[in-house]
Amino acid sequence: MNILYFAWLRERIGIGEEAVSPPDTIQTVNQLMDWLSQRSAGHAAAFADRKLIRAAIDQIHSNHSLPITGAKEIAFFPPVTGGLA
Amino acid sequence: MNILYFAWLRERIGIGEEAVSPPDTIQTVNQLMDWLSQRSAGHAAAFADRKLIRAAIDQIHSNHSLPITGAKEIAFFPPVTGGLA
Amino acid sequence: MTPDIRVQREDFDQGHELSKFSARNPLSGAICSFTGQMRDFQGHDRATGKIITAMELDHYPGMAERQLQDLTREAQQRWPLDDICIVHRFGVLKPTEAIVFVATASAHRGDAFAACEFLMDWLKTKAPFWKKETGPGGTQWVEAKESDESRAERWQSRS
Amino acid sequence: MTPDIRVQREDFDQGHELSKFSARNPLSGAICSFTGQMRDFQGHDRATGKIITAMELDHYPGMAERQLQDLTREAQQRWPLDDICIVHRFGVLKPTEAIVFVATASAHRGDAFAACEFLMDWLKTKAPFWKKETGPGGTQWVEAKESDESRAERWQSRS
Repeated sequence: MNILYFAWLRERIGIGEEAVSPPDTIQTVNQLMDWLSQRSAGHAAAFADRKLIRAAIDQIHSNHSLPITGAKEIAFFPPVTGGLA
Repeated sequence: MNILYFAWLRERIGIGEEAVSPPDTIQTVNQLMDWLSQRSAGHAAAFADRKLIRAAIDQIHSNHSLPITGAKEIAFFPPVTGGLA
Repeated sequence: MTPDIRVQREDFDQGHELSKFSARNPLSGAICSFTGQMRDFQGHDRATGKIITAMELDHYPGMAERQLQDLTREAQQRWPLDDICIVHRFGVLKPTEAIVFVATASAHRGDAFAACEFLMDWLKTKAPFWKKETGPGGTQWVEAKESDESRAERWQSRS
Repeated sequence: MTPDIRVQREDFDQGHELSKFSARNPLSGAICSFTGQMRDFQGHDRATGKIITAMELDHYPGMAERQLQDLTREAQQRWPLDDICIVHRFGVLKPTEAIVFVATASAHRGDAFAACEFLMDWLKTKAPFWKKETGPGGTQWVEAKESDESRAERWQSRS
């Protein structure tokens, strides 16, 4: 499973992408964030405040409670701020 | 006093502009239309249905009941249809 | 900035107008534009089904410019705008040519959108232009649409 | 027509895009466009008062294009549109450069305006782009605005 980080999440974690193989007990986006938080102090800091984090499963905006079963790419990022004005 | 006609009013009357000197008893736009209607069959036809006619006194949209005292230029035309789409 | 208002017989390029407009407003984050263009009817009008081969716009010189000026002042009182551009054609219009172009510049997109739509809606009911269509049955003056009156009126109750 | 969607690092000319867009839609009477452009801050941001010297946009390649595609499909379901164009930049943005351009073509101006504003509102809350501003105090990620969420949400209840 490929994990992507954008904006300040990438900066706090120090990488933009990593391949991981979480155990079968990790079934939702929330559980995945718990599990990823243990990988480093940067991960823990990045995932500290879940309200600030949005997730996409295979490039589709997803709630934190959704299952990640079968997902190939999961991305974490802050609320988007594109456009202008 | 200069009178201007646009769109189908000009076509029915046959001219786009004429200088007239209505008597002092002609005090409103409505009275002016009554008075102008007597000038020719074309005028009468053009002013037959007042609901279809809009007026401007010195280039400002005006009600038919407004006074024309002191006006230099009075224009008659159908509801506007500029722009597109 | 003083609005850029032009009433002209000559065709113009809406893209060129938009480039000029944005260049003269480097401090505005939001630019909205609307163009009413002469459809390439290819025989008949999509909206009405009528066959149209030519179109001509009559206008009231002097009052047209003045009304557009008044409308821009009204828009500037309602929304915080940096600039406005209006170009309106008259005379003979060929298929695909632009008829009217309205652009607004503001710090915020909501204001740019609202003002641009307001200007188009009011222009349609206040600016002294009259359209004449030519088809196989001859030439006819286009009648004003009730829907245009009601689109303009909804701005009366708002803001 | 299939929407013209581009996510690109290169600067572009909004006027040139508008000319191309209108040329490819000769049957549409109404063309609406919106451009979000990088303000020439000249020291400070008008809206926030902050001093900004540079701006950069991070984005999620692949998902950005996909989200914009989804938004155009949604717009086409809501309004009778002939065509849509969206160009969104990423990377380093210089003052006065265009950041995002959205254009809509329709038979009627109300639909062109509504769809264009809808696309901008939704794009701001759905398309995966993130802004980073550099000022004298260093570099900072821009926080999402509540007002953008509520602007997008008003489309949920409507139409």
